[in-house]
Amino acid sequence: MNLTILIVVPLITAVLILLAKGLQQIRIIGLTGAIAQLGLAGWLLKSFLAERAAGNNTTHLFESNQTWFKALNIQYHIGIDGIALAMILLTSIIVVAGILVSWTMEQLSKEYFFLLVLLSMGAYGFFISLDLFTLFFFLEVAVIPKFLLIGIWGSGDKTKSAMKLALMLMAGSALVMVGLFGVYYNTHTFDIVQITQQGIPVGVQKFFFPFAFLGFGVFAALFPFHTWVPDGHASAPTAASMFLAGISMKLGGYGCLRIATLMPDAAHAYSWIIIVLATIAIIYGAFATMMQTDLKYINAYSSISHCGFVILGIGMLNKTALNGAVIQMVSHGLMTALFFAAIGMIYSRTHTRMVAQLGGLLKAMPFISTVFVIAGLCSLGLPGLSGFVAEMTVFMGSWQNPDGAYRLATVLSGASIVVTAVYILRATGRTIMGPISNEHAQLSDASWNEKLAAVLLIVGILVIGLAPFLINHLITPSTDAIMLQMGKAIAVK
Amino acid sequence: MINNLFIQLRQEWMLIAILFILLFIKLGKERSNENIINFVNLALLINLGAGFCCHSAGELFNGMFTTNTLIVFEKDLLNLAVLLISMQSYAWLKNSQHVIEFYLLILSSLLGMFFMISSGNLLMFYLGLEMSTIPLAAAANFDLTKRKSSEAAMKLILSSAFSSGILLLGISFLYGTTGNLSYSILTAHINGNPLQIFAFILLISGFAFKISAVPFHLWTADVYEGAPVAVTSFLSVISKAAVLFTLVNLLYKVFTPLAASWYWILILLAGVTILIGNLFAIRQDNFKRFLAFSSIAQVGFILIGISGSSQAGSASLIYFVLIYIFSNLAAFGVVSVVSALSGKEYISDFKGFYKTNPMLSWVLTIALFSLAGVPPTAGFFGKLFLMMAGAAKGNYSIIIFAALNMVISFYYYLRVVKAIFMDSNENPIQKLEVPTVSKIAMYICVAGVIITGLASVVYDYIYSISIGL
Amino acid sequence: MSNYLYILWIPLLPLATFVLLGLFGRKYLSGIAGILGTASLFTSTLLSFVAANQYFFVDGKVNGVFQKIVAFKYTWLEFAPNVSIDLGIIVDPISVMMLVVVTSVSLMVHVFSMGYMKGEERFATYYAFLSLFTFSMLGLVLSANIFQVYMFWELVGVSSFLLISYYFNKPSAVAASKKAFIVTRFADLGFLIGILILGYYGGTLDIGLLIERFTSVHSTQFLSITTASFLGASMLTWGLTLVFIGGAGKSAMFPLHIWLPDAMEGPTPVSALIHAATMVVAGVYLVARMFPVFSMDEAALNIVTYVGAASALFAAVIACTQTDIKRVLAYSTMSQIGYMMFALGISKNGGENGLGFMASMFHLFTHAFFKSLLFLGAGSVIHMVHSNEMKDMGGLRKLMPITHIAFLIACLAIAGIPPFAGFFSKEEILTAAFHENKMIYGIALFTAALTSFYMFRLYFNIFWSKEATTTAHTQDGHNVHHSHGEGPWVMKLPLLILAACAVGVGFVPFSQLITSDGAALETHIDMVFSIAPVALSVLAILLAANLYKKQNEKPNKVAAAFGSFYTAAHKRFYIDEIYLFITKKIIFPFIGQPIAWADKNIVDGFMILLAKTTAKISESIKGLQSGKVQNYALYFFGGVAALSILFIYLWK
Amino acid sequence: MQDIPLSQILFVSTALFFIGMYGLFTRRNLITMLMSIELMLNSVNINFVAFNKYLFPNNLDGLFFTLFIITIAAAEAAVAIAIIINLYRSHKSIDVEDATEMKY
Amino acid sequence: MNISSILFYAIATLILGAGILAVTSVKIFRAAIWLLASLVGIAALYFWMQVEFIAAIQIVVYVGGIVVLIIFSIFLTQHSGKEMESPARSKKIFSALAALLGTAFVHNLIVHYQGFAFNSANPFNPNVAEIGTQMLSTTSHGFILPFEVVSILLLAAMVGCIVIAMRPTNQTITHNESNL
Repeated sequence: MNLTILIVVPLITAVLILLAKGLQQIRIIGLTGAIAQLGLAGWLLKSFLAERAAGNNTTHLFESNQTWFKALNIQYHIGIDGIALAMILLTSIIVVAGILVSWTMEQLSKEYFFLLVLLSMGAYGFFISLDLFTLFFFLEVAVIPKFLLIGIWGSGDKTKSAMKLALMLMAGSALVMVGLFGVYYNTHTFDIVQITQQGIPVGVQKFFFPFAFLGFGVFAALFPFHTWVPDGHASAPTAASMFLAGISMKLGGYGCLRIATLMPDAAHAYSWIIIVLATIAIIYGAFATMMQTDLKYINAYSSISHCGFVILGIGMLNKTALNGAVIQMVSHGLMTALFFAAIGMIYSRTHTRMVAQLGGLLKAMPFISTVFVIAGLCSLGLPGLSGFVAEMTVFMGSWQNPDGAYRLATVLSGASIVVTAVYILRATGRTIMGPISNEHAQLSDASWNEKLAAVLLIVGILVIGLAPFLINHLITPSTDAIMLQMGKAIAVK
Repeated sequence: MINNLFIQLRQEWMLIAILFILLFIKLGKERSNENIINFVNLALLINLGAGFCCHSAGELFNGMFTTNTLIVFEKDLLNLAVLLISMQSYAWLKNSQHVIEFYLLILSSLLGMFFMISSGNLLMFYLGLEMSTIPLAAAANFDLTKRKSSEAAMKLILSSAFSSGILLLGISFLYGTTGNLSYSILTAHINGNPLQIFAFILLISGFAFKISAVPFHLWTADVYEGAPVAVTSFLSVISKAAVLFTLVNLLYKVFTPLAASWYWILILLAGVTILIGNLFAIRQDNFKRFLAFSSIAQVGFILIGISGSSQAGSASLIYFVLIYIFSNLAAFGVVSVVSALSGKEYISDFKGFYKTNPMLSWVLTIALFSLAGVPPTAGFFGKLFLMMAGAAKGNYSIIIFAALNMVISFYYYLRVVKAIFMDSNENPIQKLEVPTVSKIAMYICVAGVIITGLASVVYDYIYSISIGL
Repeated sequence: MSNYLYILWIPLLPLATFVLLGLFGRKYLSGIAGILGTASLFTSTLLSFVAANQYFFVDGKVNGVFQKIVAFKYTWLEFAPNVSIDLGIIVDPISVMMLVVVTSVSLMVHVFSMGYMKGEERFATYYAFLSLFTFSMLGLVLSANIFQVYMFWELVGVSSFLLISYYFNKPSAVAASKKAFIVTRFADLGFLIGILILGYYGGTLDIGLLIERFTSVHSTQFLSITTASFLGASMLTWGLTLVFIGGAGKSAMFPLHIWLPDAMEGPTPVSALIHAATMVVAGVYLVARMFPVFSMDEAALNIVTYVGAASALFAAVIACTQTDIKRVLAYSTMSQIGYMMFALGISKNGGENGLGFMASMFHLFTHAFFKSLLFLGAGSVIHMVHSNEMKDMGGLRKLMPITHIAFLIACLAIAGIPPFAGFFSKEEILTAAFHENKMIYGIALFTAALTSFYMFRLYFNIFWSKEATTTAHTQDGHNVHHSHGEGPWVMKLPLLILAACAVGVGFVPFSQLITSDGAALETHIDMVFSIAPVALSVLAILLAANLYKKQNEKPNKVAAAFGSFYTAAHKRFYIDEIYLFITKKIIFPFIGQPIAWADKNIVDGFMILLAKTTAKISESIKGLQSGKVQNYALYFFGGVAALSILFIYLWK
Repeated sequence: MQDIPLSQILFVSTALFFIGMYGLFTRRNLITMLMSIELMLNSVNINFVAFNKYLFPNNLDGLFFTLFIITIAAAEAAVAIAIIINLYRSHKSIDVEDATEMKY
Repeated sequence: MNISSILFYAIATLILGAGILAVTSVKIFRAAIWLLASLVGIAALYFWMQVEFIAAIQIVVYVGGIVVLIIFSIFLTQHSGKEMESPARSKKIFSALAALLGTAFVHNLIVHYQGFAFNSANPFNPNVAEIGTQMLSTTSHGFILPFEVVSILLLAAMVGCIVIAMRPTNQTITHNESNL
């Protein structure tokens, strides 16, 4: 099958939305498109596994490679490995959920759904690209919709947050651009596959790795470039927050992963820096979260902490840790999306996100509260939910590294699970439990679309949490290939 | 010979014909402005076709006039741009009592550019340059009643006269040191001795003045602000483009012996230009002024591209100019419509613009995104390819510098978008009745902005016809 | 090797119940939730008895030694080749014993709750959580993989959290649940790192393999882990200690015990199940499970011993001063678990020296019954009095005879009076202690005395003391005793059954069945030896009777005599205050807030500063664009001059 | 006349050029600024003619260049003066300092 | 030191002196007259260089055209004899320095350039006839194209002037045409 369809479907959806009349049509079109995409992703998974079962062990499946800009040797080269596929599945789930939760978006609904779909298109394109140029292209495609979504439909100091987010992400992509140029002029191609085959001179790697990695790091909320995360998430409308945390922060993680595999020597040389930054992000994010009083800020800061695990896993540069990083990306995507969905539902009813002003919601809205608790438990790593699998894999992976400093980093990151427990339980205890205020007592519980969205995400979380071997089977061959290739690259030097 | 005279000079002939027809119309009885405008637009369209009609290369008047596919293409770009401008300023032209004169000036200036682009000789180059400048200075004054307009015209004519003085000094020294004026022979005599370098620097300064590179840019903002929108867009897009084409031609063909020095000159100019342009653009509230500084910053990026001095370098330049025509003219189109119909020219007036004029808002937004270089608009590709061409030299410090400056530029472009979509305004610009012609022009621009980037054939074609060092 | 796969159903049935009730309980099954839960659990109980029977008396023993049988194994998550989390079922003496304990106690609690929780709004949810807990606990005891232990460990913690905070709109309950979870989580961190260490050096997470590799002195794994050292202690010590910290957290060992008393905020049957019989002994079980490895490392064992002993004594002292009956029970639990711990600590692996191990398990077994009985008894008391405070009770023996009898039996059992169950297990422990370590023996003896004292203080305060009719009024004033009787039969029945157990289980030939190495162990109760402890207990009981049988001023006098020590004990030696101080006064203000502040002002501030600086610069250079065309010409000239000088003179 | 070296003529032209530039910088009256510019252009003319005569007599490039410069200078002057007069109409002054509405 | 060199120095002094006065004198009308003088001096220099044709053009266009134009515009915009406000001293000094240094710099470049040291042997005496033929020839060094182009340029300039300075500046245009 040709993967381009993954971009085409959202594109068509977007166009149809532009042509549609009235909220009803628009949202139905949007939902249909999203579901179609979800179906596609599922089918993709099926055929992917079929291929693998048939013994097709090439790193990337469903490759197709057209020349785009012949003069500059820029290819439109697409293909997926297990990791990309996992990301695509994640994206498609979150898109459906996001469209469901914004079902009743009245204000400028056409533009709203259009931008959502556009953003998702960028993500899909990003994940299927095997060419750094297209990768970069789609990376930036996904930025501007965020700016508009936050700036137009956001809450609070929305324009400022939107501007900060857009500028920081653009700065990130500018850094990425520099890195990509470096790669291009030392390999004369943007094609990831070719580059991995021919390798990059060590000196070049050492010079350009920081640019590319930090550039993507900005997207992945790498300390200290994370400051767009809290404001951005807090100001964004619910669906946008879900997309932001669930999808676009994953762009960063995925990019970091790819860069690390493209420049293995540099990755090894700088891994200690990466790990230091990641560890800081984990601890720092956790403690910062502990001090927040706004639910969205709590979740945003916890995202910083959780994405730290992704970077940590990548920085450890061994197979298990990489697995962990990938699983953590997926898990965190689902979990945060779920969390934001719950917060959005609460906010839309109580019109406040302040922990102090809430309480005892379990009485008034049991479903939403349950969703909230599940998201919380997932985030503090309860076995049976995806968070546990991801974090444990990262820990196991990073412990493989006998170096004392790395051990210390692991232990410190491990300590964050306690802090996580603290802030999650504080939030839950004060919003879901405790006495309920009278004006909140009469509020209604989730509507069908919200329920559907939540259930969708929860199913995802449970599947990973209860049957991690599935996702493990999916991504392990890819991580194996990556480690093998990196090993080769190191050996060559 | 005669045959060539017609084939190779076809675009120029067309323009001259239009000029004279306009003159006769002027001398004849009154015609309604609409007819005149439509006639000119039609004629320009024909001329555009004429550009594409048949392939021609060669030189006339032993080298005073040279042409080839690339040059024809460049002329076509300029022609297209003029067409778009005249379509967009429909609303403004309809009510001015000097339509014919305006067209006479604009078109003769365009003619001058044509001769400048295909000049094979410093004399022709100088003539073309002056011919493209002097009428514009007059045209800049066309809002006869506006104080700003005459001030702008004054500033333009004086500084351009000064710059042409400098330029001439340079040319004279070149002549003195080489004894020749025609490019083909010039190159052989260029041996970077101090006087020649000095002459070259004078020459480059003249160019830098026309493309408004820092520190020769100071006239730009004032003139842009004061002049009528049509003239402003003409200045910002067309005259810049023409001079850039000529510059590349000179640098790559004639001054090859000095490549080492002009690379660094370009890099220096580029760095300063980007920085200063951005820093000033941040603070502007007048839309034309804002676009002026943004275009200055753009020129910086263009210079980086040129400095690559490879085939990719010139290709990316032409490609970017094409994109720049579309995006900048889309922006100016909206501005000109708004200022013609509501007289508002300030960014702060555009607050809440989306509520009243969604179509114009989207056009403006897409244009700004393209200027900022955001995918999927073509500006992304244009800017990226310029930077790539520059990076080919392996001098990454300037690339990093430019990349960081891109962030600043994002800030001020997004600022406008913010004003349009997000800021509230108690009395926004009322709903505007955009003339169909202008609408068509804007749609063309938007289509160009979208297609030019994604459809790689455009770039590949340009690359195939463009020249390297 | 016969098939034990049906054991899989023992945990799965409660799980099914949980899912069923969790999804549809609120709406549809509210009525029959109790029946449903109880029924499914009854089945599991039967199965576990079947299993026990089959294992102990049919085919568990192969030439005199009970085998470790891995009945089921599924690779759940593979980290690296042969390093993986396997969901498995191990069948060996202690796991089977725990199966029996957990299922039967849980069954009792299920039954009891049908009466106790009657009319609760979230009745179904309650049973769902109860089933979830049972499932997790069973999964824990059946684990063959140390990471599986950790998983169910966490699950147990969460279900305990959910059950404690069952009365979710009661702030104290919420606080208690949070405290319980966070403290245990903190301990679990140790456990996790311990697992990482052991797993890394052992090259596997499978308990059987780990034991095999770490107990053979010449295996590469053993050498590597013992040679590698950190801060002077070998990695083996570190690993085991950290694992033990995990256990200590769950088993409320000093100083990680603070959550246990507060956990009494939960419904009393829950306390009976979780905080008396099952979850709190998980720590002991964990150490027992890893015991062969522990026995390879003296240092770790010593830590176990002294922590256990300290906790036992410490808790007993506090228990004497508490007035909330559930808190008294909680501290007594802690003290008993301390017993089990140091019993393990002083034990050796295998043979005669394995007495401690066996004794500890035995005590775990007996304690489960009489302690849950105590809690259920307290439950029915509270159910009648609607209060936890001793001062609201007294003279209840007439009003609730069955509870009275059951409670008395339990007290005797825990006091170690023959022939009640507690006597036997305690005797074994004391014997072991006596042989291994005299000092521990002393502590144990004293603790035993204290135990009998506070238990009977409790007993007399509830059932004797002041006369019921006069003091039957609770805060709300109306006479509650006659509001309803002793409760429905579903509440009485468990009491009776458990009372029977409290008498009977002492006679189980434990040493034949459950020992450190699976081989039977010859033990005999030495009458002479047991004189001392029994006598002490009796004296303590008499003292308690003297003080509390009739309402009088003596207790206060005694308290006054102890003075500040009494106050300290009453205030639980201020451990909670210390914790509060550390969290509220150190971590929040000195770590949390600074970081939050820094993020707002330094990290983010830097970004904002960049923007501001840019704006400032652009403001400051606006003079360049002066509007005077002459200056423009000047700058032009300047540019030319600069370029010329640069490129003609400097740029050679 | 051969004993006057080229460099001296060039000196005259150069000096004249910078005199004109000085005028441009200092004069505030637009017309006088224009005059200064004329001086600059003339100096360039001198250059061309001198080069043509002294160095490259074989053809007349420099001479023709001068011719065209003169013509264009005339045109430029005409337009400039027209603009100045228009400015005078609107500003009632031809002082360059008065025409600084647009700045920053 | 022969007559021609004396003549040259005289002309040079005239040009430069008149030029300096033209850019410094405080009375605008005098400034115009000094400009005229300087331009005449330049014409004289052309005569001295025996390029009479250029000299003639110089006289006709500049003296006859531009200066007159300028003087007219002065009449239009200024009342003669009124002194012009002088610029700030600092600016004066700076500009003077700039001009001096510039002169020194360029002259230094010129004198160090060997190419100017020796003059070409061939004589240089173009007569009007060949100038005319070359002007209109299309062969090598023929200037027909620039000639045509410049005519269009003048046309455009004329149009511009008409529009901008409508009624009062008709004479501008007539002068323009006289240049052709």
